[in-house]
Formats: sequence, structure tokens, C-alpha cells
Amino acid sequence: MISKISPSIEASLADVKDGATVLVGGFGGAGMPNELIDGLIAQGASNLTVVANNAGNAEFGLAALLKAGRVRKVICSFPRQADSYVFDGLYRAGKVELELVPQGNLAERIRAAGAGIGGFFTRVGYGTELAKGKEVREINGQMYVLESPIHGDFALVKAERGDCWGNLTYRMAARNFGPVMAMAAKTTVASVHEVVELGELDPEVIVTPGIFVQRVVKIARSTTAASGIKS
Amino acid sequence: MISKISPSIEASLADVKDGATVLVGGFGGAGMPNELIDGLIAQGASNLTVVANNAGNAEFGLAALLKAGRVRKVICSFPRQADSYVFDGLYRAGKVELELVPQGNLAERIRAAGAGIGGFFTRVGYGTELAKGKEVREINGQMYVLESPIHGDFALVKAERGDCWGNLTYRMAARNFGPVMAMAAKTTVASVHEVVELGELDPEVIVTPGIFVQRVVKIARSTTAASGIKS
Amino acid sequence: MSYAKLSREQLAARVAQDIPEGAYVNLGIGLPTLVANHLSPTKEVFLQSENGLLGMGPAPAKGSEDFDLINAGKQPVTLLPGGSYFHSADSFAMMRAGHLDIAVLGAFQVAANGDLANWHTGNPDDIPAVGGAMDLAVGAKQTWVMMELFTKEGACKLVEQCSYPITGVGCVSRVYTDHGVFDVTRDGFQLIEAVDGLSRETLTSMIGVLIR
Amino acid sequence: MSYAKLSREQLAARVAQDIPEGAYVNLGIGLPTLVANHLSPTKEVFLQSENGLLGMGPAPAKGSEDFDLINAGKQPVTLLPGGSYFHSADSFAMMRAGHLDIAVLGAFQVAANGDLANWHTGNPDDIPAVGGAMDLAVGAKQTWVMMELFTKEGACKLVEQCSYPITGVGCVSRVYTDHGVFDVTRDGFQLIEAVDGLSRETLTSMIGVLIR
Repeated sequence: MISKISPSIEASLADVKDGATVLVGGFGGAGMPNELIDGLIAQGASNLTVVANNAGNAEFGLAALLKAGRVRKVICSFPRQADSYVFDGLYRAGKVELELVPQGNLAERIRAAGAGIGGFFTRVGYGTELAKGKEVREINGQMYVLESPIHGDFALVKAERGDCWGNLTYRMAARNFGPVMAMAAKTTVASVHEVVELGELDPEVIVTPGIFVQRVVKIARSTTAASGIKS
Repeated sequence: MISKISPSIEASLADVKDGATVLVGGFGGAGMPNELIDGLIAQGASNLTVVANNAGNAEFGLAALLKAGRVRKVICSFPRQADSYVFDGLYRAGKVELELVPQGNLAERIRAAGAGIGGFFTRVGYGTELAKGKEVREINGQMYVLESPIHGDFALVKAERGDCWGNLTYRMAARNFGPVMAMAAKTTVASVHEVVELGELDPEVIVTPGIFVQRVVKIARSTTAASGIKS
Repeated sequence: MSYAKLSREQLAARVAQDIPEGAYVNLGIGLPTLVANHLSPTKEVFLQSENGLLGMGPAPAKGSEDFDLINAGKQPVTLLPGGSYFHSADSFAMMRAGHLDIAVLGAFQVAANGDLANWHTGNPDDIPAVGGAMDLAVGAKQTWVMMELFTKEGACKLVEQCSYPITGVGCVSRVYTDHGVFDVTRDGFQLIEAVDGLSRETLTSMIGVLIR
Repeated sequence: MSYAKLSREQLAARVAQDIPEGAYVNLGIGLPTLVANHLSPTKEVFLQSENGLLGMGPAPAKGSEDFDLINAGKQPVTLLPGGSYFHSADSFAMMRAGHLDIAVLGAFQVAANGDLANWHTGNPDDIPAVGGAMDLAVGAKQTWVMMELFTKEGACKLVEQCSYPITGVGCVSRVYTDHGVFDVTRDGFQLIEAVDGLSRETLTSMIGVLIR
């Protein structure tokens, strides 16, 4: 019998290689897979490209990964936050490369990778610095920019419940980038608060079908902390 | 208080104009909004472009609409079925135009319309008759075809449950094209078997958020009949 | 003749007044967030949040915050009955394809052709961050800007051409300010109303770009 | 020396034997559908159906058919515990991006370069219909064809170049037939095995295209 349940965070991340592209879910603290990021720090892979909406808060999660010097490049929409001082410092010191992408283009580029789309035309960004050098085209009287897919070697996703086939549900706004990132990576590792028996998740309400998930690892339930805002 | 609940099928389709493009959900009999199609026949709009996966079975639903002479053009992936004789006859007689689209490209083109994507590159269809005349491009060593969005004036969608904000859930494989068609039309009319109180649908399990639905109309529960297969 | 600029709350109330019942609206982070507090409880408006919420409700009571349920500004919110959750690609599909009726955004500058600048000061030492600003700017059926008319240094934020890096081309249709409301037309800015006590002529003369 | 061609069921069993445990598989309509009946119950394989099912189970008992739960051939099926439903765009995303390990498809012809023809006879009087054939042909990690080696008229369906309109370019990696199994390599067809009693030489000589 197939089981994608991983015995530990350590086991679930053992094969992340130096130079890998890692998609990391979350928007603010919601859906941020902090336990998996801590596991990645312990695992030791370096020279990573991290794709995420934000670039870390305070000194935990992504910020800790950045602080540990493991990240070569960040692809994200909103690195600057009230408590993003680790990223800010590395960026100003030229120690981390930044590719800034409008949030919807980021989500769509990740989905494109997960859906086998080679590129797509979007109006978002046209005429701005963030579309500099990109192919543009007029379609039905409006100007569009060609955007390309963003593939991941790994995706680290925080879900709520999962089963041994890798099916996932999420919790409230912690869903955000999880479903599209799970589609776009060669290996998707999902942390869940509950592992349930096969068939316990109603097939109508599964958000991420197991085909998109390679490993599921149970973590202790914790309360999502505030992050990214001025306290 | 906003309510998208329509008093009748008649009221929900009153403003379909001649020449409209109508997206029609369903795969085989599952998700086929037969009651709405009957309403459209009664309403009288003609010269329609119908976008659907199939092109009608026996003499009900889409086949009846075709038989009534209301359809100028069909955009679909699989018109030929064991019981598609109405379409077959009209097509052979040159009385209906056919744009044949691979099923996944069809779904993705409809989604593109619903997601504001101006066009996308897909490998599907490259080198085949169905990509004739379309722009092609090599991306990372593979050949892609540029496909364009398919917008609808109306979408007719069969759902399971709905509320006054237009939120929808579906039933099993009857989901198929419903969610993407609802996104892609100016006016989406959804038939549901149950209208529930606001808040009764768990926000985690709503498949089509109400923003994509303009009208919800209750229909009697009926059992989906077999269609499209040799009996 | 004297006039008083609108306070931030008054400006939020002024914007709220123009949002029609049944509208799907995204309120950008910062000043636009205040609009939610001024929507009449008898006028049903659907608030969308880019991080995957539709039917966003008010802030939760102190002590019952849940940071899995936050808005685009990462502040805790609630979900109304009838609300729904969805993933980021679906959320931005909503935006990009014009399903939202109105996006209300803050701005550094708005140009006479409707160009919006609100994401980057252009200062090379600033950490750039764009979030959903560019998506919202061009996606909604109407993009409204809500801002103080002048910078702290007294420069007018309605301009002939943006000097800051732009967020979207020709995307703004209306500008609500603490001095008055302007439409962006084919022929540039048109003054819709000035605040009480401020004549159209005076207001027009305070602005360094042609106002019709 | 005499040999017996594989029956349809034997051919289905032969294909089933090569599907590894844990594989995500789409079985095309027609002949490939039979493969499901020959998958060992001790070998867990995930069946996907283009109309929005993953974890498809066997046909339901007579009398408990539900035509909201059908396969790509519109026949009633069941869903296994752990199965899920999703919409058509998500279903074809699964296919197009190579999330499926194997697509098993019927064919009119397979060419030495891996081109597949299985959607249209090219007869102008036929109603064309493509369904998910083109999506499946190029989407899965591996595309296997399953067919009788010869037409009723005796023409070999392994060809130098397809005479029928093609479904996908260079997409087939393996061909299972009632006479033997072939790989499609850079250098054309390679015979993997011939059915019992049929020598490699004899089989090769029956085919009008070079077999390595």
C-alpha cells in the first residue's frame, strides 16, 4: 500500500540539493510552513532560489533561512514588511538577489508551471519597471506582457489535513499559494496538523488532490502568530 | 439585501440576445444544465455560438437547441457520440459551423477568459490539424501553440447547492466545466437542486465563489440519465 | 472663505458613500482599508482580499484574533456568512479579469492620463515591494484612488506625468482626495466636487496640472 | 511454429503488468479501458479520468449506477476512498504538466518517430471529435499505445509516417500490440518482445517499417 506519510521532517527534506528552487507557501504568517523551513535550515542545502510571497519576518522561518546564508535569490512580490529586517539587510548589502513579481503574476506563473503552460499574456505590469525587457503584445486593443512559468524543485506547503495518498485541505486564508505551489514542484512536501484515514476527506472538499503531493509530514498544532505588521 | 436567486428559469434567461455566445457546462449527462437549455429554447434567442464539451445527445438538451435551429456555431471537443445524430445531421448538411478544440485547451481557454489571460502557450495540438494557422513557438526546446481565451456572454451551469450570494457546490463528476465557465461569462446562470441559507455552505468547500455567478435558479431534483454511450 | 480638508476618516466616508450596493470591492492596504468602517450596514458590499477571501467582515473582537484569517495588510479579520476561501491564483483571476467592480488604492501620484504610481518611491535605497498593487490597478472594472491631494512637502499628487515609477498605465478612473473628487477623463482631470468652503476656482488654481 | 495473437483481454493484462505500483495513469476510451480490470488488487495504481476524477474505482454494481459519476467514455464508475473531484481545467493541468506517469491510448497508427494518429480517420465525411486525446498524447510522462498490430484489412499500424491526421508529434514511447511490444527510440521501433511462438525475425518481417 502506497503511503506518502513521511516519518519526519528530516526524512521529508533529505534530498534537497544545493542550488534548488524551493517554492514556499504562505502570506504573512498564514500558511507559512515554518516547521519545514526549520527542517530545511537543519538539512543544510544552500545557494537556494526561494519563491514566496514575502521574504521573511523577524528571525524565524524564511528570515532564519536567509540569515543562515542559504539563499542566493528570492522571487517574491512583497519583501518589505515591518519586520523584514533580515532580508532588507542582505538585499542592501548585495548578498541576495531579488526578482520582484506582482503577486497575481507570481501566482499565475506558478500555476502555469503546474499546468504545463509555456507562457501567458497578462496586462499586469505592462508599462512598468517590472515588465522591462519582457515581450509585449497588443491583444484586442489592450497591451499585454508575456510571462513565463516558475517551476520548483521542491514546494514546502502548510496544509491542515492530509491522508496517505497526499490529499490536502487547508485552513482559512492559510490556503493562499499552497495549492498552486503543490502543482508546480517536482517534489511537494506538505506539513499537516492531522493525518486522517483514507476516505475521511470528502472527495468534494479536497483542495489539493494527492497527485500533486509527494510527501506529507505531521507537525504539532500551533497557533499562527501575527507577522509582517507593525505591532 | 442582495439576492441572486432568480424566481424562474424564464426570468433568469430573459436577456439572452440573438448572436450571443453561450457556455454550456456538462460532460456527457453529468453537469448538463438541461433545464436551462430548455429555458433557452423557450426564450427564443437564435444565431447562438455554443461552447460545450459535447454537442448534444438524442433530442434533449443541446441536441434540442440544435434541432430548433438556434445554433450558428459549436465550439467543442467531442461532438461525435453514439446518440449525437442531431448534430451529425446539421454538420453534414453544412447548417452548423464547428470549431473543434482539444478538451484541455478548451477548458484552459475558458479559464483564461475567466482569469484575464490574453493568450497562452500550450504543447497540446502542436503539429496537428487543430493548430493549423496558429502561432507556434519553441520554448525550452519544446514546441508550443498560442491559444486565445473563450469568453461567454452567458454561462449555463448545473450545480448542486447555491445560496443568495451565488456561491455554488457541485456533485461528483458533474463539476467538470462548471467552475471555469462561471468565471468566463458576463452573466452566469446556475441551476441548483438546493438553495441554502447564507452561511450554510462551509467557506472551505465552496467551489465557485458568488462573484462568478449572477443568477441562481432552483430546479427539481432529477436523476442524471445516461447519455453519449452505446446502450 | 475658509475650508477644512477632509480627515482620513471623512475621506473614507466619502469614498464609502459612492460604493453601490452589491459591488465587489477590494480595498488596498493603508488608507483604503478605512473605507470598510464607513460602509453602511444596510448596504451590502462584498469585500475581497487578495490573499484569498471574499465576503470579508470587520476586525474580530480583541482576544479572538486568528492569524490564519487575515487581510492583505496581514491584520486579523473575520469572514461573513456567505464568505469563501480560495487560492491565490483564483484570487488574482478574480482581479485580473474584471470580476471586481472597484479597487480602491492609495497613491503617490496620479497622472492626467490615468497613470498610477503607488508602489515604489524610486529611491534606489528603498526595498521595492509591489504585492498585489499592479494586479489591482489594471484588473478591476474601476480603479479609484484615495489620497491626500498634497504631499507633506506641499507637492500636488495630481500630475501631468508621474515622476515615480508607475504601477499601471491609464488605469485610474476617479481620485478621492481630502480637497475634492476628480474624474480622470480622456481630456485629463475633471473636478467633480470640492470640499465645503473651497471654491472650484481656488481648488483648480492650487493644482499644477490642468483641471477641467 | 505457430503462435496465437493476444486477445483484447490478454493484451490488457500485458499492459497492466508493466504499470508500476503508485503510478498515476489515464486509460483512454476503448481498448485501454480494459486495462483497469487487470490491475492486481495488491498493486495500488491511481486512475485519473479527464472529466475530473482521481482514484477511479471499478464499475458499480448493476442498479447502483450514478451518471454524475462517469468516466471519459461516459460509463458509470465508482470512486475509491482517497479519491477526489476537480474541475476540467485542473484535470487537464494534471495531464498537460506531466503529473500523470502514463497515458494508455488506442491508435490508428504509430510512426517510427513516435507520432500518434488516433483521433480522426481523415475521411471528410466523418464527424471529427478529439476529446482529450491530444492533451493526453503529449501530457503524460509516458504515452503508451495499445492496439492490434494490423487493421482488419491487414495493414500494419506501425508505419514510417502516419497517413492519418496526427494527434501528437513524437509522443509515443511504447506500443503494446497483440503480436508484441515495441519501444519507440531515437532510431525508430525496437522490438521488446514477441508473443509466444512468434519469432522476432518472423514478426519483424511482417511489419513494413524497419524494426531494430
